[in-house]
Amino acid sequence: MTAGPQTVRTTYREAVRAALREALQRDERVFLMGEDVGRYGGCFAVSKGLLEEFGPERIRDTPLSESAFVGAGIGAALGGARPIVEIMTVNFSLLALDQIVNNAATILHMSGGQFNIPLVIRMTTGAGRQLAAQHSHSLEGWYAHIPGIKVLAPATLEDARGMLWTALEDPDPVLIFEHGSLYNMEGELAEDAGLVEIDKAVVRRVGSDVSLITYGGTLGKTLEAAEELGRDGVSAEVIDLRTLRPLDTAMIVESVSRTHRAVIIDEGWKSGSISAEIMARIMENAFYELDAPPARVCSAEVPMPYPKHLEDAAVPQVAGIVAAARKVMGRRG
Amino acid sequence: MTAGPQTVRTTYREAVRAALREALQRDERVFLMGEDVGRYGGCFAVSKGLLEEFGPERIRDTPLSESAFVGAGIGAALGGARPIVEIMTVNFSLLALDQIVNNAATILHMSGGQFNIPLVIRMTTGAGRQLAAQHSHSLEGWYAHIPGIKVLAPATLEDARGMLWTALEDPDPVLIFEHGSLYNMEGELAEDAGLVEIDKAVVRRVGSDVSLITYGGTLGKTLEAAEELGRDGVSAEVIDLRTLRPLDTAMIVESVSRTHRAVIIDEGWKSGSISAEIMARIMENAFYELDAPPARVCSAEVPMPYPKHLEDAAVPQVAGIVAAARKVMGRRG
Amino acid sequence: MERSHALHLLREMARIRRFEEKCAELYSATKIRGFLHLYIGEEAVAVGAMPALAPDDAIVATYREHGHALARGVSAASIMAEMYGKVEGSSHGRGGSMHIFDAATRFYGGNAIVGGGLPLAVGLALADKYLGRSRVTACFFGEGAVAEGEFHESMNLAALWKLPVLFCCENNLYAMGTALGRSESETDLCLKAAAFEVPAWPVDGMDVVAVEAAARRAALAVRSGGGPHFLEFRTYRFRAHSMYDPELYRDKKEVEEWKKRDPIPNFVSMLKENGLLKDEEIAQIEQDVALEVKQAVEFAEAGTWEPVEDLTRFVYSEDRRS
Amino acid sequence: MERSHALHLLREMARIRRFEEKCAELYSATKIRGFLHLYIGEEAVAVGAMPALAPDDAIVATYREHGHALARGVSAASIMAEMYGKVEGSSHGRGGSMHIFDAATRFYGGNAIVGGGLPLAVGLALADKYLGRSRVTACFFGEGAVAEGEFHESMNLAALWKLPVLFCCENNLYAMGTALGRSESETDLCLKAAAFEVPAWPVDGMDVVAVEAAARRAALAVRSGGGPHFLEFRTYRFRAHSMYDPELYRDKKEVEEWKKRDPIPNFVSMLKENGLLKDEEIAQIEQDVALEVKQAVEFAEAGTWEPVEDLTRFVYSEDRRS
Ligand SMILES: Cc1ncc(C[n+]2csc(CCOP(=O)(O)OP(=O)(O)O)c2C)c(N)n1
Ligand SMILES: Cc1ncc(C[n+]2csc(CCOP(=O)(O)OP(=O)(O)O)c2C)c(N)n1
Ligand SMILES: [Mg+2]
Ligand SMILES: [Mg+2]
Repeated sequence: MTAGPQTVRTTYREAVRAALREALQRDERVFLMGEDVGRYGGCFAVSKGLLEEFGPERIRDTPLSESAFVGAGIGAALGGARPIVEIMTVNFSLLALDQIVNNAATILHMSGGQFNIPLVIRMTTGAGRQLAAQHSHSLEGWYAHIPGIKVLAPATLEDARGMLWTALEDPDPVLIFEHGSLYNMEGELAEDAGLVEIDKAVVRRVGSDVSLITYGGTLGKTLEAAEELGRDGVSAEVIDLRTLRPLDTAMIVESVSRTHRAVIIDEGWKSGSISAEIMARIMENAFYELDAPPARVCSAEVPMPYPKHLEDAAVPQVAGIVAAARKVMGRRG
Repeated sequence: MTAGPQTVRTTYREAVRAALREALQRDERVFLMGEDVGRYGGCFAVSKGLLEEFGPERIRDTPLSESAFVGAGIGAALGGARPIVEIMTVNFSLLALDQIVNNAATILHMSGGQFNIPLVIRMTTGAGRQLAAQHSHSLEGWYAHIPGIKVLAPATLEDARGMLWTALEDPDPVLIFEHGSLYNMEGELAEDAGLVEIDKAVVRRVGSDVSLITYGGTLGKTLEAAEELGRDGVSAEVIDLRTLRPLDTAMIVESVSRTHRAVIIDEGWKSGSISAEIMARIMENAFYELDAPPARVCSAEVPMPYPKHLEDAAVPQVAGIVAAARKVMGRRG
Repeated sequence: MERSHALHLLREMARIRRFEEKCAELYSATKIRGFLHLYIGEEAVAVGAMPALAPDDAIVATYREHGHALARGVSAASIMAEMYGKVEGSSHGRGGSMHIFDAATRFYGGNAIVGGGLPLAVGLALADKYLGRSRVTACFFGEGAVAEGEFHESMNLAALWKLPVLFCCENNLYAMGTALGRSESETDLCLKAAAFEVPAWPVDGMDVVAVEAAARRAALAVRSGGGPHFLEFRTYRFRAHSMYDPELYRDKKEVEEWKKRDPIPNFVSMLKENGLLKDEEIAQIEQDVALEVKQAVEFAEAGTWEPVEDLTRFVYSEDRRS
Repeated sequence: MERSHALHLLREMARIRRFEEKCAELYSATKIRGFLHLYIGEEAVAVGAMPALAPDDAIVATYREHGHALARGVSAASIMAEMYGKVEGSSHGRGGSMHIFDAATRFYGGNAIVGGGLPLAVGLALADKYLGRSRVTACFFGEGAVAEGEFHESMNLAALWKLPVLFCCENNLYAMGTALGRSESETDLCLKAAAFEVPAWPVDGMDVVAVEAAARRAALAVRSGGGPHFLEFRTYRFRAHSMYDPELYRDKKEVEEWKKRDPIPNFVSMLKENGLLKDEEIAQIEQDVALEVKQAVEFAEAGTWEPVEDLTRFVYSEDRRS
């Protein structure tokens, strides 16, 4: 083993926090705003300690008023600040959707390029903690429909650490979706980890028989599935999309053109999910490369049920991914 | 010509109004509620005259508060009424999205089947009148992502007349999207026109070479394109989806299995549009029937520009549909 | 106050207290999962308000709704089974702690979106008025919801149309970790109601008798066509916001101060001082409640897991006629 | 009042009036398309308010914003070109009548979502306060917006954080066809502000002098750290809501009554009575304004259509550094 950079053991939560801290240190214009980001320490403890370090002007608790404080983030960005707005979870972002779609995503265009909006909005997404129908949405793929915003889904410690700064450097609104089940994920992160590219997908595992395309909360499961397939003699490539808007079509097409088969794994409800868009792009750009129709492993089309066995059944799991890949390979069970 | 039923000359607007009138006459529990549906006569004059006929309890002007009056519609449906809520345009529905997604679409499930919500929400959708970036969305395909609601898109006089009643008979929330450019469409409608099915797509033009799949505001353009293709020796079938959730996958697959080629026409922004879902369903269910990769004709991924020439360029047009179909047929220009 | 009614109030508060203490235990034992928000400390509000409502009135609540459900008459067993995620639960196990629903008692949930229930309540009342029924819809929500636009839109709609809604604001001073003074520029919540010409008054939410008196007065006004009314119940939650909350945002001392105003022992003292309550009665109540809670747990434990094949039920109605 | 300033106010009102009369004509001639909302009748509000603002203050308006843009100093030519959809327009032709933007004068639109601009104004003010700049953000909106949740959320946020926002409510009594009394249970709009402890007062919006006095007083208070202020300008639109509106909802008589309070002739009379205005000056103003409008139309006519190849510009910034 060659001597790589020094690493530290950390969690996804700590990586996001480190990114926030760095951003706050690096640029006076940056502040964090959202419900309970301060005194409470963040509903998922992400911003714990930041209030003490940076004070209430920069770690700003908001009242329960998603539309106004997201809109205020847009206005503050217009006014020269660099706000990071935290929406506790994607579920509550629906209350701010008008501001996101009709202002954040649109003002640059409506103003003929005069007013850009360097705003970062972070939110938690996804199921897996038995929070039932109103607290378990995976809407990041849905958001990716909107021109004018970018949609990021960090799935690794490195991206949790690095995407925020890149997003802050972007002149336009960037939404970052952190899957709630990732916060406790532990691993090694380079001590000097920093800024990462946000406009490229990444191959997380090289393979030659089938491309497993995923992002965010399902990356871990997909890698597990790939291992299992490997033991079975199927060489699965795993692509982490990282950014859902814009999609890195080139990498998808390149991978599928090599493997000739694809499975898309996505925690969104199947109909109208980002996985459908990926299917369409494959169809449009790599149809003649395909040896079999690609498949999708998505969430069941049901508001999330509370009981664990039903929640588990509703969202993509390793076994389902393996089964789908096998089927695409033309294998039984 | 055999003697069909008597017909009357009417417009799409009048057909919707007739449907509203009939619903109000037929069922005391039905009332219409929305901004300016009464005194003003409806922002697109759809409900003109109904206030005089049915009075202010049943034709109920609301304040500008989309979230509350949509939510009140949900509550009123829970309480045994049969409200028809009008949201002026889909653009403003974003303010009510939390109520639609987290309550209307979800309460039946969260209550374990105890409380269904027989609510109809109507709204205008689409571009074409130079209303620019905040008044020209086509989000019906986006809404179709949400389990628990149904999404209808009447494209003909018959459906404008008939879908409302069927929707009112449905025990669950139904969203009806009326494309703004259709209101003035004139044509013949059977005098006894009434209730129509809402769970089936319809073949509007039979063809054998390529399936043109569309709905709502682009049906007319697609039929024109089919005529043009016909003059050119290409026999195009035109499918009107009519209902975007649930999608009539069977009819799509059946048609594509016959024609072996497909073009999907949809006024939504391309990425993550309902056209992507249709691509995916074709891929999943009719891959081996395809002679060429299906194509999509969607809106350009830009907030709607105001000038006519740019708006025209942004949304699907006959020429673009014809060109896409020719390409799918393997023909040049 | 009649003695029997006083005993009823005490019993109801005790039911909620003991039931939720058990819930906390079961959460630690991982029998209950997801979010669990306890009502402990606030029992006087739900218990005092419910007697003002008739059987065909409606209730809309929040994710902190066990107390309301119990006081309304949803059985402890079905609530517990719901928190276990069992088919026998009040929502077929689909909803869990935050989504207790019950058609029999017109209990419309259980809503995990802050402010999300307010428009529903307006609509339920609208249906009543529209259909000519003399019913009241009581809507419970925290003071945190007052900052949400939906609160204002709902107040306005209810007032404009003179709808029979009883707005019951449970001001426990915190929205998660955010103190009222850090979320509202004007902390007198009754002034919010005044901006819509909605009659409003503050009530000591730690005093079940005061709550009941206020709720009866307001419900009567609502029922007799007086339009919506707004009650601010000043109360306090003794426990953390949810089971995840490290409570960094408030002083232990503040909590201790409020515990001195615990609605249950204070009501007990008051009754005793007035000779309305005997020690045996307290013992009896505790014994009954303990049994009820025990049986609720047994019922939940013995409950059934829904088959996975039924996963996509309840997305659309099974009976296709409305 | 200084004579020169009085003349300035008159001239500004006349500019708006004549400009918009021309717009109506051009709409009928199909030169202007989409929605067109005229400000005619309400000119005293924008014209009276603008002198209270400094060059580096910010303005947020609605779809009825030609008057504000003109009074703020956006050129008539660039507004007209915008309505023609030409590249020379204030928003490169992309926005049209409802989306006038201008960086040079810190004019942040033109927003076609009722209430949609309010949170933006709060944010602009937040940036100013956060970055230690002593600037004011003036936010114009109709009384219809007061029913939207965003109004209340924005007022609260601004007041809670003591942000320098001047809320300018243009109460023209109608939101499209909905009279204030049919959209608000409490029609005294200043009471809405009171619910957030925001100082508020009503102003005769047909009197440019009264508007200016109130705006100056409020802007000064805002600028000197007094937090947000709310002004209710009582005004009236003489024309239809938009060019599509058949005006079924109000009496011709009511309109005629209000026209007697037309801010322009009334201001002229007042000035004349006080010997501050000569007939030649009026004539001169009319002549200047006519020329300006004519040149604006010529500019727009001579403008360029954006090439279709540029369709997807302005979705993301062209310069990728923020
Ligand atoms: C719209 C929305 N935003 C945020 C949350 C997260 N959240 C859940 S409870 C809560 C605090 C609510 O406080 P309050 O309304 O006072 O009720 P309490 O919990 O004190 O009973 C928050 C912020 C939510 N559920 N919904
Ligand atoms: C959120 C939203 N809902 C509905 C509309 C449609 N609409 C446009 S203007 C208007 C009336 C607004 O009235 P008001 O705020 O009083 O402003 P005014 O037009 O009188 O200047 C309505 C309902 C809209 N643009 N935005
Ligand atoms: Mg609270
Ligand atoms: Mg108005």
